[in-house]
Amino acid sequence: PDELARYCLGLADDALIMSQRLAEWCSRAPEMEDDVALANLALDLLGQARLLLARAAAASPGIVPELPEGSPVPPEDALAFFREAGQFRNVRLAEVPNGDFAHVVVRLLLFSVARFEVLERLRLSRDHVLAAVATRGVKELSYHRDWSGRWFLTLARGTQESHRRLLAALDELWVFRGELTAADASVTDVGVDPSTVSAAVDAVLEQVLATSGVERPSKGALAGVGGRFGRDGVHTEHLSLLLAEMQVVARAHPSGRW
Amino acid sequence: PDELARYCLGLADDALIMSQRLAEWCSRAPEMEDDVALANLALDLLGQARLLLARAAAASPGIVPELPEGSPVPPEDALAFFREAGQFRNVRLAEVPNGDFAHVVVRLLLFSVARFEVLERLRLSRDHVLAAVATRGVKELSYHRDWSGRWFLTLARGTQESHRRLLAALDELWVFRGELTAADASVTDVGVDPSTVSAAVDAVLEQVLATSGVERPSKGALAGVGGRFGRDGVHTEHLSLLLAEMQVVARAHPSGRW
Amino acid sequence: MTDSAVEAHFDEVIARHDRIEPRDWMPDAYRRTLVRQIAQHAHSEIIGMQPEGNWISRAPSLRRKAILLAKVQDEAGHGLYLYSAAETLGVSRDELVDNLLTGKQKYSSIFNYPTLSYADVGTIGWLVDGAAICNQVPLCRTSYGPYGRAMIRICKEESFHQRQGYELLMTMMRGTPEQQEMVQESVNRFWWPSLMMFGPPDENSPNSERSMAWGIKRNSNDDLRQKFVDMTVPQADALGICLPDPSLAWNASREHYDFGEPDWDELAAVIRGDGPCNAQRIEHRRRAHEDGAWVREAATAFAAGGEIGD
Amino acid sequence: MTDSAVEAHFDEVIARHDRIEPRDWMPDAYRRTLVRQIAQHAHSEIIGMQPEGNWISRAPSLRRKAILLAKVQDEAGHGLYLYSAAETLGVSRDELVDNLLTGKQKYSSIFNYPTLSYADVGTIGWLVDGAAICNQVPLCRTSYGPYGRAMIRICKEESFHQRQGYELLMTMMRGTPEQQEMVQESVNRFWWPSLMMFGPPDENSPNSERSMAWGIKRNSNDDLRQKFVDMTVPQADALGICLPDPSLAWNASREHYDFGEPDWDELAAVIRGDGPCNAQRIEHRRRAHEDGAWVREAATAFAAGGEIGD
Repeated sequence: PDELARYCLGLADDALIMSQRLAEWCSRAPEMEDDVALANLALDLLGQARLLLARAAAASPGIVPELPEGSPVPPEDALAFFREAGQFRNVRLAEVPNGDFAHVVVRLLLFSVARFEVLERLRLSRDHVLAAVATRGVKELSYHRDWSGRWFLTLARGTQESHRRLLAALDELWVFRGELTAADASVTDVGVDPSTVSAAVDAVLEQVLATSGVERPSKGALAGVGGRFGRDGVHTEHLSLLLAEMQVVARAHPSGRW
Repeated sequence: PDELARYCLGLADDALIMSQRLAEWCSRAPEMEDDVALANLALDLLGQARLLLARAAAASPGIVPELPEGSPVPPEDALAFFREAGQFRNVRLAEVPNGDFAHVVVRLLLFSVARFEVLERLRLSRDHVLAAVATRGVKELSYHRDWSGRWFLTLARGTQESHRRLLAALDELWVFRGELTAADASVTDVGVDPSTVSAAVDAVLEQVLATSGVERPSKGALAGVGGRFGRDGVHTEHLSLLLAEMQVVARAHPSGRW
Repeated sequence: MTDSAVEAHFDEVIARHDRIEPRDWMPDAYRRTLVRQIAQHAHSEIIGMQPEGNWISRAPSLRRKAILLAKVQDEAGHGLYLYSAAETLGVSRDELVDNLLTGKQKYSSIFNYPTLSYADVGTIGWLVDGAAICNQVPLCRTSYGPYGRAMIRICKEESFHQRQGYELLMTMMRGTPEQQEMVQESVNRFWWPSLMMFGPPDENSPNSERSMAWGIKRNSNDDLRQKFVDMTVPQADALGICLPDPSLAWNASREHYDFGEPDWDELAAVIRGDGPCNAQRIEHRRRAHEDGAWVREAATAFAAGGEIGD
Repeated sequence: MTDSAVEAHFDEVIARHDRIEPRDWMPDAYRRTLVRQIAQHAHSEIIGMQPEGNWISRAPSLRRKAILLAKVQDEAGHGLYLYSAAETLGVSRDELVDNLLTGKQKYSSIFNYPTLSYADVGTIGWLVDGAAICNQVPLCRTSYGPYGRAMIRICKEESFHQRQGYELLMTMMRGTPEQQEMVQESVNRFWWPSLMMFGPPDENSPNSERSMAWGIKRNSNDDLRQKFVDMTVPQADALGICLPDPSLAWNASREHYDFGEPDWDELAAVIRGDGPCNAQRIEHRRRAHEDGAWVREAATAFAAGGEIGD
């Protein structure tokens, strides 16, 4: 159950932190239509995070941070708002600060292509909750993939400026993508080892790049620290700042009702 | 004593929040020499804030936020890290986010000209601690005033770009300056009512503007909320975000030793 | 139809409280008044995303984060409907955005007040959306068709938002003493600005009369303000909070609540541009618009079939 | 003096471990090696401001905030002395900055690791400054005068920083269990990268031999690494933390501690540019430099007496 909980946390934290970054776009998009779309993406991932955090807590109640006696804070919130940065299991791609619109497009493309492949296979999980989350999530991720893929193509073939910005974002974010499909064989009885979707992910990305006429970046993967990465709780310097903001109200009121 | 404490908090919070914004410049200045200078300014104000917070706590121990029993956190830190935004008494000028280098120059000019005049008169306070803080502070503020005044002149007469940026910063920040010299007659027996230095402040600013060939902005003062301003605990939306970051580690460890 | 015939048709539609549609003839002043009002309303939705949006990143529970994000998203949606309604009157979205950024058209002054705690999210839902609904429900019957139909949809969603806001405050009032204080402090800040949302007193509202004659506006400012107060006082009692007006009292002879006078000078300052957040709100919008320029250009170029080499 | 005479003078100064001064003749390769080393050292001070600077805004006490801010300020100061020392060899600051931003010159790879908790501020003081001091104390006797004198001043301040870092960790270890864990976790992350600060093993260090012959470098990488380990182990014991190396043990026959092998592959990746923070560090510096361009131009124009009208 501890392994299952850890696995769920990985999937949950990816969604939660991506959702937080996407929601930062609110009221800042190029057009109102994009504002609505970005909020939709954030809401989808937030919904996935909530279900997965609840599943993690149910699988292993011991992972839920302790709160003052009688606190009405539910497990999903205890996990979201009362863990330290080093206890978050998300990939580093999800946490790096927002850049321009090309940045959000590229990040979402890399993220959603990989998550789609994982969730698609997770629909067959023996764990009914995970299977249900995956079944619903696959539809959402399919939209995220399409949305980011369409914009990737648009920016690639739009203007010279959009092409330049797209390449810059791709260059910056490409190095983070390894973590999305790094091996995690711990729960292969109910989970999906991301390394098994690596080839499928690559094929989709290859196709998007080819259609858009963008060359595949040659940069290697970002090193970890002593071989530890985001999933191991070793993050970039940005996550603790994101959490300082995200958690501030909840932490000021550990017995609060909201 | 409550009034004295509130008066000290106003002076302390101005220094503390300005110092926090100045310190954000660290490693971001145009030249290493400016980096060193900005850190000096931040350190001076931080030093003033510490003495003034301690004086406030001594004058009225009841204002110090309660911490868990046995917490080793000293009063200056309890006041800095465990108050909510609405309990901070700084002027709004101190808390608005950093902009470009012209922004830091203009903010510091408006701030230091007013604080210099207050501290100069405060040297004669019947309160020996306040008098001592003011005596030391006047020398520091005299340097801050010179530094920002010199840069104001440099940017005003440097290039068209620097001139344009200076005017934009002046235009943005001018509306905040009223709060610096708003009446506060509560502790005239030991403190200095800022409204009494209004004319002196104006004269100095007038001279800086004239020397630099910059016209005095015509914008009115920024309204409060129901007549309440920074000193009354009604701030901009930026202060609570600044505090979320500033206070995060201290609050995570209310019994911590540092 | 002849000129006088179309004019008679217009007058007749107005008289029987029916809808004018985009293709119908309408007096120029009617069109201008409508554009101004719809645009101001649309701008208010778009600028109104900011004060609440300020707390999305810090929502204290994931459920509240989802509710708040969805609400702010709805505001973007309302902005969209309303810009579309305005476009039926012959103005483009670009013009409207430009009018907002250059200050030629206004938005509701309430959004020039800062949000300073999470309770403000609830208070905005309860009081600000509440006041907006009082203003807007009559607009569902407004004489211009596209505007009226947009308002029907918007009012439905606003009511939902108002209930959510009230529910947040109610939940917080059942929480810790600090949460209760937070609610009271928030209501103290937003009460008077909410009353000012109904506009100046009737005797100082020059445009009201004509708008009412045209069926664009259906109730007077003071009537709506009174209605809002009457509706809100019992809700405040149910919450267990105190509205910050010592003059507030039931007047049995009028069968209405008496209440004090808002600080019209502060409102004038805020309308003049010196409110706590006017500059910040417009700067935020301008930056979003400028930062998005290259994306809009790219989308246009791509749609036009443009293709660039490496 | 004739060519051979100046060369003999140089050799003689080196031989008696005395200082070469800017006006003295020196071999081109000596000059180039020095420029490279001093520049790398200067860049390290400037880039080194970032990982610690990351925590200034969040320092958990005002006393620690002052200490940390002053320390990072000192690093800017060290950068200044060292750029000045390099300038005596005929390179300009602009060139040096450009070499940093374009990656032509390196900085210490340790700064490509992230700082993830406030304990890292202490650990960097203790281990990273500690390792730097081991590297730098011998450089106070380096053969090039301006470099040696800069190092004397820098080493004095670095020792002070190191004691402050150790004192922070010691204070935290006397604090709550969470603080103790934070220290241990931090040391776990920084131990191996600190050992890598001494460079590759001697057998793989191609430039070392010549630098030692010229008196630019005074000790071998492995000697310094051993010295650092021997110095640090008792300090770790005094702190009550565990160094994350199961091979670490006193070797009575060598009268030194034995220790394990760092992960040289990870170091190679970090040096290659794929470290966790390489791109971030350079991007931060590039942005500061670009954002400051208009200020430097204004200062230059103003100093030149330029004056513009409105």
